[in-house]
Amino acid sequence: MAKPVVKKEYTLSERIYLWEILKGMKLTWGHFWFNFKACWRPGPHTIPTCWQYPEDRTREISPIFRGEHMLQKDDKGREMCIACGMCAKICPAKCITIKKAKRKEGEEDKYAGKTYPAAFEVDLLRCIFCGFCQDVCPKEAIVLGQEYEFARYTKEECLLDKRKLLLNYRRAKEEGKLRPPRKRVPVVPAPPKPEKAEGAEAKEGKAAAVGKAKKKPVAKKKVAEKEE
Amino acid sequence: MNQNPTPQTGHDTGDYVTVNIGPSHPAMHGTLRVVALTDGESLKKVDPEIGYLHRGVEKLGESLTYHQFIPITDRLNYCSAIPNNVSYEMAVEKLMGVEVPEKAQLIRVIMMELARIADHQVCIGILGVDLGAFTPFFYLIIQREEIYEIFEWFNGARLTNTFGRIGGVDADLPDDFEQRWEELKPNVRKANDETEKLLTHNRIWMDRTIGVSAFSAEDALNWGFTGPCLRACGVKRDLRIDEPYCMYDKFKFEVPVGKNGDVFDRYIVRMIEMEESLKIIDQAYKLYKEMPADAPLMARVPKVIKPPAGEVYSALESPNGELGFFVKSDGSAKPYRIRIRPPCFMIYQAFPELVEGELIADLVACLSSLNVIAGELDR
Amino acid sequence: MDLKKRVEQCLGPDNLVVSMIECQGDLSVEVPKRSVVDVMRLLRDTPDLGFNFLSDLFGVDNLDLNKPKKKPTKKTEEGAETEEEPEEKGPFPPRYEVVYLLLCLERNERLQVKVRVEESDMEVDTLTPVWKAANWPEREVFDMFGIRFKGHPNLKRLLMWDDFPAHPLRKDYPLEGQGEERHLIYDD
Amino acid sequence: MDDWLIAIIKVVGIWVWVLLIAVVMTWVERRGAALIQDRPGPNRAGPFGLFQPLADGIKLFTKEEIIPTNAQKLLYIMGPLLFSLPAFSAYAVVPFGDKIILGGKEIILQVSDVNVGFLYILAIGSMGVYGVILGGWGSNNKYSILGGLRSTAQMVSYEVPLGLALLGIVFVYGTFSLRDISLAQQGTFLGFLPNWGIFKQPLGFILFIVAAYAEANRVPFDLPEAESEIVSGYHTEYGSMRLGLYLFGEYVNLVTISGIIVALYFGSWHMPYIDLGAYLGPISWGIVSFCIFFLKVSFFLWMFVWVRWTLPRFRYDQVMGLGWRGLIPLALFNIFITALFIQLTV
Repeated sequence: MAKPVVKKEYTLSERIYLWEILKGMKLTWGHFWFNFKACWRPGPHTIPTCWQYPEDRTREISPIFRGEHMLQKDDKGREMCIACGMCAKICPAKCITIKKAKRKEGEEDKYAGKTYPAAFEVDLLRCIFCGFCQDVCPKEAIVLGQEYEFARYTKEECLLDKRKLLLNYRRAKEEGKLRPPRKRVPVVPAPPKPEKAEGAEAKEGKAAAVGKAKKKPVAKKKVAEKEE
Repeated sequence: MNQNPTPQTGHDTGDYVTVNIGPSHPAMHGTLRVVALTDGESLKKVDPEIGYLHRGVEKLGESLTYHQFIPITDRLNYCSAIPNNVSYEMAVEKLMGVEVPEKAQLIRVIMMELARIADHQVCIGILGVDLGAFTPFFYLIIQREEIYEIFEWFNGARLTNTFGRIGGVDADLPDDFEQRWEELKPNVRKANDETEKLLTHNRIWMDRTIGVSAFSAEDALNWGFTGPCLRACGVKRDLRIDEPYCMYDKFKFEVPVGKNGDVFDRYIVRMIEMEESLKIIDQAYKLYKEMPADAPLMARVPKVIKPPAGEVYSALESPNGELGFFVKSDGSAKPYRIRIRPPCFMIYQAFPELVEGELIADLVACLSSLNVIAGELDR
Repeated sequence: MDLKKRVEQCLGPDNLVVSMIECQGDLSVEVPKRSVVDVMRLLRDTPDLGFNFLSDLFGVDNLDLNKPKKKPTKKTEEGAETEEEPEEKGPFPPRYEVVYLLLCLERNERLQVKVRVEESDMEVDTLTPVWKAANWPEREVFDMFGIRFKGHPNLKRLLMWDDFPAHPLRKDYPLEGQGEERHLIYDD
Repeated sequence: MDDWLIAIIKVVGIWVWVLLIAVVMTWVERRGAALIQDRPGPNRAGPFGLFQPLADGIKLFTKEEIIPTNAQKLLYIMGPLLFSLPAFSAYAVVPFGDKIILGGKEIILQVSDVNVGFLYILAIGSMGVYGVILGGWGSNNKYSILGGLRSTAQMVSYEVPLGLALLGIVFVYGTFSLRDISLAQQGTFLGFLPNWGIFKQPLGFILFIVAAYAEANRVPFDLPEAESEIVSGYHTEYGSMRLGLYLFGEYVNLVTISGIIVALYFGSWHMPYIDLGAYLGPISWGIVSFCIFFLKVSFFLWMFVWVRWTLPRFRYDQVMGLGWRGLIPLALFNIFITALFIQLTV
């Protein structure tokens, strides 16, 4: 097939190779010289753009980094998880397994809720670190921490059981790397009074299908009001 | 995939040699395969094979709930996960008829444009590497890291962002976003400038790219090209302007258009698009700052998303082109059918036509300039 | 003029419209299978439609939709929905459908064109003479659903390997496979 | 001291020295590339990663030698040898210093002062292509063959402009011997310029350096091993020390070419404007001239690295076009101008 090739006109400086080549070499020399000077600085983090990873851990990790999981305890040292199973349900990779147990008498200082997980397993080999579990958790019990070194020797070690999850929490607490409390995302406010019946209906578990038709214009209006 | 690809005429015995390029070949990025019938260096017949990264994403979507599919979309175009997420979310929102709050839309715009810059940086960097110029790759990739840093501080992940939720976004911009952005902007510009200095006017680069795998506008439309590859052919088509979504109609930006549709034009179009993206983010952030701090970020959506039965198609301008999601619902909590319209699927099928008759070196250049990402190609 | 009316005007006289559905602003037209190429030509060349860009082409398996739903207990109160559905389900028995997404670049209008395919006659005319872009999507539909395209220049599997026994996007193909042989067998 | 003993010492000495430079070059290349690209590069083995070549050498030596099943064994084994031997022997006629007087005996710092040095270099240099093509052919790999073919075409083509560019120098200095040319570059030219080849043959110098880059298969002419196109070109199938021989041979070639450039165009061991030889004793001048020579050589070695990490790669047909349509006419023009100039001035 005929291919339309419009020849671009080369300027003189482009036509003789050397001029642009020399300009490029000047640029690379600039980088070389800058980094060459930086090389002589002591310490592992010499070149500003590169972290020498195992030695140089000065790069700041975001406090909300989605790293290794942990199970949080509340300020009284009680486990917060109530084994509701929301995280296991929402997990797209199905990597969480929970066994629910009822809190017995005299265990109030150990578990915060009336139920607690007898077993809580997170399969790191399956996890895709989407963070849905911590989003959905009603008690902010399971969170993803800042730990990002996942190399293990055996497959068994990749299975985080409850003990390891709590250990992760303890370590994070000692290192001061706890995740900050979750910020609630502001949601478009509920429809005003006259529409209450509709809202209540929707709350009763009605499918979004019906709610949407009426909710949508309201939501829009609400946003518009906010703007004003 | 076929296991015995193209035992074509003159199979190694006559004048022609069949060269199997990929899937483990430096220029094929481990996931593509091209069986080429060559006459010396020139390509007589080219047969691209895909499917090496086929993970059954569409099938997987049918077994997950609407929310659970968001992380899966990260893995489509892994160079820029955010437009994938947003495109999918937009499709479901359209199906449900949900209106996303404006502030959430602005955050989406900011993040998507950042992802666009990152994607173009990778594309141009790889194009340079495949044409033998290693250095610009590093200058660009360093800035991409900084962009990833912003992503990390936004919602905790660098590459597979799982950005946003159906009905809005899951987090507000971090407090230090402005500072990071002001730091990033000149650096991105500088990296682009340096790339331009090293490549654009260098005659070796021009010889390698100008006129290579040129494509006419009619052909491009016929083959279903979208995105930078179509614009390089001279068609001014950008979903951000033609079918505005996410408040894109409020921003002023140029859509660069090439002339020949060759590798050079694709490269230049991407270069200019990065600059335009920077401008869009500036405008979007200005609008964002004007919003009240507690403006809603999520529309009211039920916890269990059950869109009404129906089917919609919604597309947006991803860095590669039109990325569309067709979602068909039967009223249950799981999508009935999700079809992903990946931009480079349509582009890559024209690959034989683009490169046949040219040299092996041009095949590599053409492939890189198309920015074929196997994740969304094979799904 | 409304897109729906224009499409009707264009295709109506020749009885080319089987049904039309609008969902959230997306118009979809179902056309008879045997005249799909003619319809596409018409849609492309009629001046006030001008759908000159094939955006996508894919298949859908309606197996589960054809099944009687277990809804009676749950969804009866959803009056509006249940009434709508039978309408859509009227012509359902054809199990597969091939969906063409068309786009008019001048007016930025989109149109879904559907073709129903019965299990007994899994062959659709290819669209490659109209749009070259139909090439790989048709191969993919063949690969994933087993729908053959008559006249396709190179109809072989695209994503799966050649001797893969099933068509994986069919609804009766389980998510974890049907116990096919592993493609790679290492003997220790 | 006997002449043969001196000759052996010189041969072994310069062989070890060139090998050492080649080894260090592998480090310089990577480290330089890294610094140009804003990253530190190899910095684990020893101070500044200086022992990295050593580690690489140990690795290459201890790796298993694999001969592909369908390879032509003889050619496959001969390939690296044929490539590295000419590379090592080409340095024989390149000087590495002025002369040194030990025990009343004048020792010239050159392995052998052949009076047809140019011809020797061109002849030996063109031998290297056999190593590449035989290695590429013997591997029984399509990429290797493509690489070998590319390399052959390229090296054969660029030998012509290389030779023609050298002719200009021969016209100017009237000799084939590299040592005589080096000696002739002392003093100044037109009163203010050093009497160097580059100032007498500027066009010739550019032609020569371009052709030399192509001969050495370096960027922007590294098509024979264009990584992104034909995997690794002619040494795709090579491993262990056979690969090592190819790589070392390449770096030795770089040293030789830099040596030739310095000897012909950059005033050899002469400093500009100052005649150090007049101030220093015979022994110290020998050492100093050696140092000056290799300082200049190292600059050109660095140029190879520097250019490599700045430029993209040519395409096959463009390389051929540049060689036959660009460099050869220019080289002929250069010869014509030089001849005219000499005719007019003498």
